[in-house]
Amino acid sequence: MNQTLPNFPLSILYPEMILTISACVLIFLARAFARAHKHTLSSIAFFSVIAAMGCAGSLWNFPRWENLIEFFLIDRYAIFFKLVLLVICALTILISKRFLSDTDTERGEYYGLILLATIGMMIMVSGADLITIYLGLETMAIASYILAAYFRSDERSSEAGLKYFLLGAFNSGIILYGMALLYGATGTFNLAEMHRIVSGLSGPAELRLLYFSLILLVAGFGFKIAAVPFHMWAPDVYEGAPTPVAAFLSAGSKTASLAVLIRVFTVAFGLFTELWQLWIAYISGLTMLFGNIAALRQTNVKRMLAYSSIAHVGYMLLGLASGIEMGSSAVLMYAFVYLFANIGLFASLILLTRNGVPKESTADFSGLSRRHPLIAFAVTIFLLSLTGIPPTAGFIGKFYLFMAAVKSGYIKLAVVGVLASVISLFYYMRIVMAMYMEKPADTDAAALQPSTSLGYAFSIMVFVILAVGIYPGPLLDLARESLSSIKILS
Amino acid sequence: MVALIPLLPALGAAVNGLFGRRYIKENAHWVAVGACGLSFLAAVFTFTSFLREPQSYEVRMFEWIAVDPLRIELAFLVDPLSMLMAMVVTGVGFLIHIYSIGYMHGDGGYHRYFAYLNLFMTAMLLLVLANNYLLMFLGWEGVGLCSYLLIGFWFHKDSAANAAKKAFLVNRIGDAGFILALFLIYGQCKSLVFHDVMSQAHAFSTGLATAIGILLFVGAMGKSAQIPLYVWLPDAMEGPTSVSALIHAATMVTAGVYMVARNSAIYALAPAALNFMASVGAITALFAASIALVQRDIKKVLAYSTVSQLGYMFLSCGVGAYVSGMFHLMTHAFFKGLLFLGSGSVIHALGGEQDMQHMGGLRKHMPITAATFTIATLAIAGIPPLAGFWSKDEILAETFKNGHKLLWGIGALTALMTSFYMFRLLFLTFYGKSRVHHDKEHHLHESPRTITIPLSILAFLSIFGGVLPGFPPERGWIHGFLSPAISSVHHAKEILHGAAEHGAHALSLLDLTLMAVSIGAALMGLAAAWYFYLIRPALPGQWASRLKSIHTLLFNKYWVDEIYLSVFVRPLLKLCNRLWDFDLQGIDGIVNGASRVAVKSAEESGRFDLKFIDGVINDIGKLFDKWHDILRRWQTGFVQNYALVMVIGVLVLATSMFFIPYHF
Amino acid sequence: MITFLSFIFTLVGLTTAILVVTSKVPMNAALFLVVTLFTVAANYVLLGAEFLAAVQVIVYAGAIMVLIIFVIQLVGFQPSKDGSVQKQTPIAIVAAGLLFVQIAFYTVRSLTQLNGIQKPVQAAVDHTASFSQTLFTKYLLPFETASILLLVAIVGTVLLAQHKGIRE
Amino acid sequence: MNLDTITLIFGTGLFFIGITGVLIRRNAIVVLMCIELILNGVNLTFITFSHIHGNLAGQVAAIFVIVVAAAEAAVGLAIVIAVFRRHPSINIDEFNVLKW
Amino acid sequence: MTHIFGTPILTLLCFLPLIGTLAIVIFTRKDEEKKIKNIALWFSVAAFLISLLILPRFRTDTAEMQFVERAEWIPAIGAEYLLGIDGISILLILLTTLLTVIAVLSSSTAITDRLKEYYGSLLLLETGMLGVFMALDFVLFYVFWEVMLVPMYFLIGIWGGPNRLYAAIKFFLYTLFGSVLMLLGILALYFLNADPAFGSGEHTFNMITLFNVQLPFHFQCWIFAAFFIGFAIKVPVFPFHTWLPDAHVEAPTAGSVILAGVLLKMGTYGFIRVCLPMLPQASEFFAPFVAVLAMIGIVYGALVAMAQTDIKKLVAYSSVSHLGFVMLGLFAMNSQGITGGVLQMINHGISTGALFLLVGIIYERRHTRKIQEFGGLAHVMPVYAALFAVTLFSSIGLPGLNGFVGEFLILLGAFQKELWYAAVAVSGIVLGAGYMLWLYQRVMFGTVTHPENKMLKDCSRREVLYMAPLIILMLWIGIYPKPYLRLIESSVMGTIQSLKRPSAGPDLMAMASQTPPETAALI
Repeated sequence: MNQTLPNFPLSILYPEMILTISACVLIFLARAFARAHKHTLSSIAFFSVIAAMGCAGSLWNFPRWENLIEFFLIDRYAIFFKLVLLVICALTILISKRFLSDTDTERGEYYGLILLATIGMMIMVSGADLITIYLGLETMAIASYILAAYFRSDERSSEAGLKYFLLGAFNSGIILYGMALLYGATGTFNLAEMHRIVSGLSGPAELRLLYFSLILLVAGFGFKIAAVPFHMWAPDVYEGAPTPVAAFLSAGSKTASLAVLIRVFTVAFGLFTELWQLWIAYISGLTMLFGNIAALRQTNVKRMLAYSSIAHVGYMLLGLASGIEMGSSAVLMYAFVYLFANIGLFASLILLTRNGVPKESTADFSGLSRRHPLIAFAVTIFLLSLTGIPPTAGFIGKFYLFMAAVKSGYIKLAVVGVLASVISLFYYMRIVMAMYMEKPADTDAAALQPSTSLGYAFSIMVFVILAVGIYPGPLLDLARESLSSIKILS
Repeated sequence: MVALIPLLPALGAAVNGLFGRRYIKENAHWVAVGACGLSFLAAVFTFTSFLREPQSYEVRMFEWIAVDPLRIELAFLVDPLSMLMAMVVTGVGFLIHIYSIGYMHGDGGYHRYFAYLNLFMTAMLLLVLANNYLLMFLGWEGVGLCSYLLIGFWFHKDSAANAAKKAFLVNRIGDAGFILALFLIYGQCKSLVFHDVMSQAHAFSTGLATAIGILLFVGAMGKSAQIPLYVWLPDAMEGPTSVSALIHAATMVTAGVYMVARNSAIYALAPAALNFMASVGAITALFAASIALVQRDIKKVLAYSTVSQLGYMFLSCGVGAYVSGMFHLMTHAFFKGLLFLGSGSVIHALGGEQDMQHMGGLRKHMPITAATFTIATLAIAGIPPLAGFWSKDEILAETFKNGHKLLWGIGALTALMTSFYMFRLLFLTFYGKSRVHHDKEHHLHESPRTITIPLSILAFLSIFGGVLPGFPPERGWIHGFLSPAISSVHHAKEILHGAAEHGAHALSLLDLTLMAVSIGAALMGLAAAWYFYLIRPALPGQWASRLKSIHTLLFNKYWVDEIYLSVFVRPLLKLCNRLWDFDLQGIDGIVNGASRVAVKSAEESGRFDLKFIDGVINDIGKLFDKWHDILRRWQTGFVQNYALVMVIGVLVLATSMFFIPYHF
Repeated sequence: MITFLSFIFTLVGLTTAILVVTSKVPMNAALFLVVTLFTVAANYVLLGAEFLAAVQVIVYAGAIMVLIIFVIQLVGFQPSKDGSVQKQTPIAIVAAGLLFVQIAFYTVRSLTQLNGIQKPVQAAVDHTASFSQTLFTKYLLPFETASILLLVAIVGTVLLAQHKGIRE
Repeated sequence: MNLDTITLIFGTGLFFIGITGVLIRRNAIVVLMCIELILNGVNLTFITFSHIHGNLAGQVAAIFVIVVAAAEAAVGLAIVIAVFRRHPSINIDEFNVLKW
Repeated sequence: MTHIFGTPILTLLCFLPLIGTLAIVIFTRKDEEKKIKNIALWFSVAAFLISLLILPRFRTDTAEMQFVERAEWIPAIGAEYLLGIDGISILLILLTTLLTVIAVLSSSTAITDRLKEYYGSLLLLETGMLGVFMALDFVLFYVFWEVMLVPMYFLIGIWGGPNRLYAAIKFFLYTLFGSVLMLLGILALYFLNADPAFGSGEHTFNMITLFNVQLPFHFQCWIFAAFFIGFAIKVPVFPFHTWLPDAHVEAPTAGSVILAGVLLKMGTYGFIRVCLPMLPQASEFFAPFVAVLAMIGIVYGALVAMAQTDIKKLVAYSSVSHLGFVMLGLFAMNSQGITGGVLQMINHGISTGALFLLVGIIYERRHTRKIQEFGGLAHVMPVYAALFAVTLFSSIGLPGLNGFVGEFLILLGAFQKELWYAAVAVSGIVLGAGYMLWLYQRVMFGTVTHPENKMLKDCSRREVLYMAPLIILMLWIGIYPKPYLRLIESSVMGTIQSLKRPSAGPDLMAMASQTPPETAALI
């Protein structure tokens, strides 16, 4: 019974390998580069991500490799999310350059950890069996604990790190136990085999076991994407963590966890679909309402963004709850659309911090349109996209989501979602109001000049949001195609 | 040619209105008078050509509103009724235009006055010449607009502005009734052209005809100042006297009578409406005459006399004598116009003084005005040879003959009162001892020729205007001329028995006695006024003190204005304010979430939030605010609370297994 | 015989686990934890996973516990004023207990069906060899991920626990 | 009562004792230890099911769990030390600067 | 469909203002005020000229959509880029372009700071509005509907009066709430149409195919309720009107001209374009309910206007009353009523737009809108008084001016549906005359009480220039409304046809119009 080494072309692992190499270079050789030139660190990281993106792109129509199915999936679904995650990583690097140099804490390890976290996510996303998924999950998690606690001397950052660690570890315990029960019931870790075995099972006891593992996995992944009963950590951690890390967490770890959640639930728990869709529906309703109402009168923008990202997870779960083919493709598209606006807002917070003093209250935005009209315009586009006002991509995302909800009959949920997005208008528009309709506080009247990298980040994000908003055709097809590839497995 | 009649004054109004202020300024009157004169000539020409071959025809201009079944065109109808009215309107109008040159000389808004006057002529002619109800309604409201503009001409006077607004609003109430009648008519016969409506009139049910009749009469009440809606006419004296002459004597107020005459076919089917109209007319006549007895302001007396005379006209229409109503309308236009213009020249001479207490003995200073005024007073009182006698006598005769004995009595009594207050006015202003202020005494002079010429022409018309058309009572020229246009049931009856005793056209005994009674009433009024005001001037003062209560009641116009104010206007304004508060607190309140909640947590309320949050949060409602606070409080900050919530979440999911019926 | 042995180990393990949770002084908690780890390792042996038992003993008991004890010494111990237990203890115990009862009951019941599956014959070959065989062939990729994971942990620990440095 | 049921109960027991420990204890390091307990409980369940199903997948999973546990412990302790350096005591309920 | 000179005229017209916005944003700097104003003026005038170009080629004898332009947009969900106009929307488009030109002209002196953002959002607003009137695809309709919200929000929020923040967010929240419910309605229609039993069976948002969807009654009621709330907030119908006075009082002059002139018509346009043809039985069923609300709106609006002390708020409440008339006309469901309603939309746009401009003129001079601050202006500003008089009489529906034609047709239509509808509505006319004349008297007549009013200068040439087209239109529609009525008539006939279809009604596109094909060219 000597299994042979699984032979597969190395090209499928190129994206991960490139990132690992550059992460190691950054971490261990950082000392040498730091003095040479202050841009090298971030540029190494950025260009390696671009290279990884190129390789991942090339794998788009990779033929299905038979015996590789067991561990590492290279289907359209995984590639789509890998690209999304790499985009997130690139944007995070761009915006953190300014932030780190501003608070003069720029070190190689930071970029290394960001890359390692991205690797973890990519493995997690394309994992075919529970072990790989779990290990990818843990890599991402541990890297984020460290990043959250990055500012050792700042009390809020270390408290955030501690909180995130304790709850994260606790949650990984829960996920593991879920997986253990699942393994107990089916005897294998591979999702495809699991599907086959589960549909074969009949005994009430096994189903009961599966039922409990389903509960525990819902809880575990619920924690990761900060859905309502398990969301408590998100506001504190996002407020405490350094801003680019908060951006990375709110976009990266959420998207990756969501991708895994969809894959595991649609493939492994195919039999229980109506059951977990019902739960997801309730959770999404609660999340949407909680996220929006809690954010109503927040003065600290980071905390408000935390609540708003919770709300957006609610919208995505709405899509997931309303059916597999249309609903989930809506979720894919919404995930892509949501990340740009979210990271954009965090980037605008970074722009406001000057000489290390973090400015996070809505009052700091007052009069921004006079000081810097372009940035004010960009922030308005982000806010409009988050609210879901037409010219922006956010609208297309929400429209497609509500379409899926109405199609699958979740009318009441759609109405809740629609009302929630009206409530969200209020606190998003408060920032726009502060920017355009308030006189600038005279203290920081000097016009701020964003660093070049931040400028690039802003322009990319605005361009994508408007382009997708006006002509969403190609993105919709991309989402549909990538979702259909999951079908082949189950 | 017919189209020219309304078109010319319209052009005059446009020219004066647009270029008046900068270019024409002083000689605006050439444009206005010229336009009105030409229009008069056009009217005369069409009248004479109509007399030659009396065949009524329509002239179509263009299609105004056309929505599938409804087709309304701008078209004019030429028939005896409209021709008579056109002649009266353009004739009297032209005279008043000339009069205005002298009267309004030197006034700031000279061009504006003439522009409005021409606009009024256009609107009145549209009303008169219209061939369908909607065009008539256009003229109807246009005339209301011009009366608003002209009454409020001296708008710096608050009283004038209020009077103008009152006039327009009361007219609007009348017009509301009119337009509802329009809808009823359209609902029934799918067209608003007179010709079609009259031809289908026989098909109306009596109930429908009565409803239309009463609603049309409501419109007429608003326009011709009958009992409930007459309050605006006395206040309309705020405008220039020439305006009062033209609008509130000769033309606008008579529009109601013309409209009733035009709809005689409908009214024929609604005897109830006719009786209602007759009684309202009679009561208004008596009511107004009684008030006029004690008024001191010369123009107020004339205003109430107009209301009273209009009451006469509606009384005659009410009893079916449309022709005599129209005849009285014509004669009334002449002598009432003359009276107003005469009083205008008196006021002009006395530098704006209108109170009769400060007049008297003006005969010496203003011989022509005095003479013409005396002729007009004789005419209105109903002294035989003059115009007033023929038309009023005919009305009283017709009322008696058609069996309305009580109304005839009221009419006779009113005739007595009319002659009394008219001669009172005459003697107080022109005869007797002069009570004019000494400083005004010395520059009392006769008015310029532009004023006296129209006065004398009108005086001539007052004398011969009654005799020529109406000599043999009920069978005069005017009856022959108008009868084809008035198709009424009574009329048909007349032709029947008229043909029988066609030969003996001598006056029957009954006619003679009725004539004697009306002449007697007029002379008695004259004698009483002579005795009261010339022989024993102190007597009126004693009677007034003895009959204190009646005098004050009459003098304060039965407090009608005050009643209206307290019953309608004030409560309406109070309602408005309460509705507005309801709007602010009520609906907004519900949406805002009850009262304006102060922001609870102090450290949250930065400058920005308090001002802003306080307002907008109320919009989303206090509900979300309350929920927000609860949910926010859940984030206690303790890690282990979060972990506990997670475990409880899992527990809830696990126990939900028992509730959800799943096939385990 | 084996079941009796595992029964004893389970008893000992559970009691020491409870003691870990309830002991006031962290040092005692650490020592009780070591004992629990040993009983678990013993059970591994009984279940036929000798290699794992060894790994458990060496890595867990050896490395991790030593690290924890070292940190306890470093941090020292100040008993907080209102006892070592949170206010929410009763609710926590009830919730965890309920969940435990449910899951334990159903997992044990499901065991009866599972046993029905006929087990592949247990080859007498050395367990460690076959284990390492599968680990390095079939599960190669997870192994590589684990290495990345450890890399992250090392870098992170160094970064955070450094004394001087980033921003004082 | 055969071997598997006993070990299974032992594993589940350890898991839930660990959970209660995390919820209850005030001292950060004790919480860390409880997390180790949870992971041990999971490991035991893995091994039991691997023994029942007779394939080695469970054991491989167990070894990876141990790796993860080690990594977590290291990072956890590093964070605790970083927190301790700024704040004298390591009782968790004294850390609630970030709230509402 | 025919294109003029081969170019897609509607797309050009719709996106020309957008190009103007971009030109302003890119090619001008903040301080080149003259240049910004010129660009804005030229682009709006160009848009107006193009919209005039459409008129002569517009065939008035058919109810079908004309100048239809189709292009692929989101094939995945069946949304396509579909533009087209018919009798109802052509007049509204002309009104939009005209009012925007006037708004640009009128705000050259009123607005002094941040010119770029101002003219940019004004032109963007125009694109939004034109888009809504032209869109024949529901997704496109909804996109333009919301695109229009953002610039209006900025117009009120940045250049508004003291309490602008509250008014701006209130406006945005109300309208968004309405439009979001409308979205659910659209989706419901989309999926019900996809089911072959009711509609054409294909997944499409194309309004024309959706015209023929026959839904069972209870579906229709639910969808009607969703659309009703969405459009009623916009109209605004009685209970949802509280945002209008705040938005008007706080908006800058040009903002409230466009808000009153065009934005309010979105609601009524929605009713006649969506509710009547697609949900006939539900509209029939809810007609009395809506008519009662409209009548309450008429009387309530007039009464509350009577109690106002701020001119702009008075005009705002008068708009509530006027639009109550339009709603009454639309739900009278006969040719006179609906034609009157559509024409009254245009009239209201003209007269209320003119009123706001006039209020703007005196606000620019005295910076206050309180009525008691004025008095006797007729002496000081005679031309202004004359313009105010004409506008005022047009708005209270004096025959001979535009207000009357619309109101008469509406009342006639309402009367035929239910006798007492017209009776209550007529009281609205009387009350309307009441508060307007009272306003005119308190502002214009009487002696000049306040010293500041003494040396107010009369309307400048520019002000008369941008008031003139409105006054001319008032007279033209009042005296010779035939060309306008002919434009509207055939489309209204089409709507009534689709209203009557009980079950399998004829397909609107292929229907040969019964009305005699008058080939006579326009005037």
